[in-house]
Amino acid sequence: MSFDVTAVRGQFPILAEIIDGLPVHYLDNGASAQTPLAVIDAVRHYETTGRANVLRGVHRLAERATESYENARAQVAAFLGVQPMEVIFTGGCTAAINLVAFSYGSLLKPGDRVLISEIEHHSNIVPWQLLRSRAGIELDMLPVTTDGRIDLGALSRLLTPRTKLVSLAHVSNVTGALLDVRAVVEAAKAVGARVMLDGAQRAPHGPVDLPSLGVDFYAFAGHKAYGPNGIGVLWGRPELLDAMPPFMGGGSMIGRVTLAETTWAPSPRRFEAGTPAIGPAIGLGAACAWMQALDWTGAHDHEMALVQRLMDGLQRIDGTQIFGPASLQNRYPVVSFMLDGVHPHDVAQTLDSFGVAVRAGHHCAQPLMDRFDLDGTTRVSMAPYNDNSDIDALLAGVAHAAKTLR
Amino acid sequence: MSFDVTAVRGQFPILAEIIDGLPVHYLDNGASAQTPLAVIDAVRHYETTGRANVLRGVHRLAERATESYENARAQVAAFLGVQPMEVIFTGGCTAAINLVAFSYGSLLKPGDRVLISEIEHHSNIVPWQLLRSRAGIELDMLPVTTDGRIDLGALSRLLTPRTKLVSLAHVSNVTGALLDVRAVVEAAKAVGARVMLDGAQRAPHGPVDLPSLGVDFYAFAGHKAYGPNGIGVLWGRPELLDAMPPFMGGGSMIGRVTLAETTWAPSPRRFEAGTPAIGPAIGLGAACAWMQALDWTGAHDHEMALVQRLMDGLQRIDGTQIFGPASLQNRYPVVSFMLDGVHPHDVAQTLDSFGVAVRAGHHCAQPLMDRFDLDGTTRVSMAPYNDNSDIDALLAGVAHAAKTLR
Amino acid sequence: MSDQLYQERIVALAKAKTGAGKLENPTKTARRDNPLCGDRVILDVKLDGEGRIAEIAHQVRGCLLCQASASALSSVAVGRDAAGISELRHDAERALGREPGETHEPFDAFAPVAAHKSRQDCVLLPLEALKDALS
Amino acid sequence: MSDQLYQERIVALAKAKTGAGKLENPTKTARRDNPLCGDRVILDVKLDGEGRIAEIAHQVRGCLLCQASASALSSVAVGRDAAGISELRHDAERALGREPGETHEPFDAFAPVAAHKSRQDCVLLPLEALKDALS
Ligand SMILES: Cc1ncc(COP(=O)(O)O)c(C=O)c1O
Ligand SMILES: Cc1ncc(COP(=O)(O)O)c(C=O)c1O
Repeated sequence: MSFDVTAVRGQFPILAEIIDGLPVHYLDNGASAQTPLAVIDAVRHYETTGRANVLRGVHRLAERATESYENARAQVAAFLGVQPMEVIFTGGCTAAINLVAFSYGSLLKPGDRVLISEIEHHSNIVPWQLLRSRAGIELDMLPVTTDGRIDLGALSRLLTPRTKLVSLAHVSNVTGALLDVRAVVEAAKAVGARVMLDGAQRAPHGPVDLPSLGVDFYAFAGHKAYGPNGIGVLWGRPELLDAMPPFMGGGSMIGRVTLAETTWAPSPRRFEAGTPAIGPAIGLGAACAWMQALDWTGAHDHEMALVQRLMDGLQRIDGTQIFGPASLQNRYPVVSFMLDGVHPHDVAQTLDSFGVAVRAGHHCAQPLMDRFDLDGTTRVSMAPYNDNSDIDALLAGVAHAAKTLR
Repeated sequence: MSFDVTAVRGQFPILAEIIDGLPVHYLDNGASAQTPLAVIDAVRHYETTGRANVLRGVHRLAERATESYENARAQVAAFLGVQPMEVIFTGGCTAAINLVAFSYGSLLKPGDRVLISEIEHHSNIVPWQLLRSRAGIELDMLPVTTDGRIDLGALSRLLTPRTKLVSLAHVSNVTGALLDVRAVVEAAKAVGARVMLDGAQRAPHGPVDLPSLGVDFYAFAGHKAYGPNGIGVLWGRPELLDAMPPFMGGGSMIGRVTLAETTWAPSPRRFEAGTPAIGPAIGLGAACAWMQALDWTGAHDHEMALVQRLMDGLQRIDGTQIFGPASLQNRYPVVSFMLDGVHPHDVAQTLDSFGVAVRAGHHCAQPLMDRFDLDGTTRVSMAPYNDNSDIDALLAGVAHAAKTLR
Repeated sequence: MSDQLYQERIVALAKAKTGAGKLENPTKTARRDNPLCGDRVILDVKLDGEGRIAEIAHQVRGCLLCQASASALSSVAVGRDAAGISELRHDAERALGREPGETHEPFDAFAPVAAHKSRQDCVLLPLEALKDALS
Repeated sequence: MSDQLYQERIVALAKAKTGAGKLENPTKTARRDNPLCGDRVILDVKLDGEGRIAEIAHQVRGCLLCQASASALSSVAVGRDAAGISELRHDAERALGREPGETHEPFDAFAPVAAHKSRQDCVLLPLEALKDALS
């Protein structure tokens, strides 16, 4: 039967809140998703029955904590279709990309090139700019098509034998466009470049089959994937990780420390300096397990039906324009739009007074906004727990803004 | 009246657990402290009534989240006696020290020197070794006295005009020794060196009056200070932070991003790239508020009475030896000991069978163990919620190990 | 719907676009960006011999609150020097509930923004830019 | 108290210190560290012409489990080649519950460690060191 959105909603306590007299129409999932009871309870269970530091203790709380932490790694690995020991827990998606920029980046030579795109989130731009000033690498940018997709036609021109890494958004946080990973990997491999995907906006929409994608690194954020804040994931090919120097130094990432020199533990421990984010990792493990138990065929159809309802509704409001793919093919439920004569912040603010949460502005993608000379967009980003009432409340709010603010 | 330990214990649900038929005598607080309901509830409140991304949203959940996050910063600042905008949230204490090693470290020149000590935790050694290989700085080490204190007599010899930073443990995680901060700051200032304290083991024992200490940077970990995992704090003098380049790149830490170049936001945002650990920060804010409400005169006396009871009890067991200060002056409730003929891991394992959680081994201080040619120690680290029954269970366990394992 | 913010006076100020545009040969020009939301204000002023504003024009790339504030500012800036503009700033801060005291035309129109912390910088941005231009 | 781990046989093995010490002119020597706990084993072996162990000695800086394992290993290593030592490794893994199957003297003594995951590496460390020495 069809996807049971009511049952899903029931697992997210915040969706039943009334805030200042208004219901919660949460359509800002691209910024941060809400979190189900399963995740909240998993963290609480750790905090109240098995909290301790991991790896080094012999007492039973430490054994419990270590087991829960490593179990979380296995849950994330299952979600990505990879081996647990290939999964590195980081402080977030941004931290995961920075890890690669610092560690893999330190292996690059002046004149080596990294290829990103104009659609990237600042978190997949600034780390490479910082690497450029540290290491003298060059940064290339794939352009973006007018319907908000990375223009892969430019790949052959911008990929060179000096290109060591291609780092692109798996799904755009502005337009929802899905990358043609196969085309990127094929072209990159032809020049010997590695491929990293920024999966921040893809992971919240169901399991990712990394082996079939053929990429080398994958990063995503816990809080956008129904997990806690303060946790993210970097997956890397083991042979690459093993050849990479550490990023941060501290406890747990060492082999032996002497005053003169220090040897490194194997990955993933090499890259998890200090006490890891044990509780948040356990929460993210639970979130991955929660996602894996969901019917994603149904959820995806449901999400796409919401996108269609949104697009149809916006079209009926004079002066709206969607920035992003018009079709439902190869896209995820992130929709950016502009309302003629009304600034996106004023759209979002009006929507708030209808109980609708969206995001307005540059979405941490200023180069993209500059490229299309946009003041910003209003972004609607959906999750499986959204329903028609959320979209209808949004459309009513946009209509109201159109009527009153211009 | 005297400190009410029962009332304090009642706030920590895990202390009432029975695990495999045994009570929880938790004396591994130096590795990770337990967390009170006030913290658990603060995080849950955020997750279920006000979860959203911070700083950039205009909707009411985002406003709530931003307010809670900035309120947490203010709670931490009050705990340290500083201004909120001087407090940077990091992924942990290790991440905070690495931030300084990368950012402040990038301002150092080959031949500049950093002074640490032999008693440091790996998290305050390895980041400087990594900086040494990146930047060609030199690393100097203050020796340690036989009673487990940093030997400040060596300061005059080891501080040079090339010394740019002195980074030392405020309280040792192995011996509990409290640093004479005044002496360090005075000597460091005389040569123009900055002073950072690793406060990981000091922060769990009550508010810190940073202005009176006169240091330049201060770092501590949330999970050791009754807060969640995945959060730590770096405090820095604003004029130093403002002159420091960013560490990681990503969302929120930028002024303006263009493809060609990027400008930086002022501190603390400059150093908080990406979505911060909002929930964990809120938890740490609650932990700081919880600590600030505690009677620390009473709590400290209580902790020191436990140390005395422990020391007296150990002395009655043949072949025990304490590594660390013998007196209760200028020390905190971390006690390391050895039991002749029994390896620390076997002591700790035996204690576990008495329901007592301690830590055994090198405590991430291998250079210190090497220096004193120790196999490791058994470490008892206390918190205000520990009581006589915890110490007595431990002493019974040590006596049992002494009788059966040698 | 609980639309407290976009009250008629604010919308009217924004639509009035008082002072929108550029000056030829301005004495001073200043630009201010709000990196969080991307709002941008460019302010041109012509000053008389005593540092008082003789002419003012603004280009706002930003939200309605920012436009309304730039309009409000332009409607009362002429004849004021830096101290006079600082008085307006206090008026705005009072309207936003960030300072105690009574507030006056035209900035009293922004009182509804007092309840919306995240939007207050939008109102203040033109004032910041003008302060830069005068300093 | 629920002391399941340090059963008499394990303690006896450790106290026996079978093979403790060094060899003069060993054919091979290997050292293994466990960075997590700091345990360290140095193993000396003399081999005969066919790669079989003729003499063995160990220096253990580590816990009772590691000492007991080194003792147990030394008590049965002589006469075995790499394949024979690998058999002992499987015996140890079986005792620890990490492989199915029956386990034999002397490694069956380690069965109580099956319930203590964090200590199993202590038992395996001498076997790892010996494997290194033979390879
Ligand atoms: C003195 C000291 N410094 C630094 C750390 C590192 O803290 P964390 O592992 O939480 O980053 C610890 C704790 O392990 C410590 O005891
Ligand atoms: C595409 C993309 N990449 C990276 C990030 C950064 O994630 P985080 O801020 O959680 O580190 C985000 C979210 O802000 C994003 O949407």
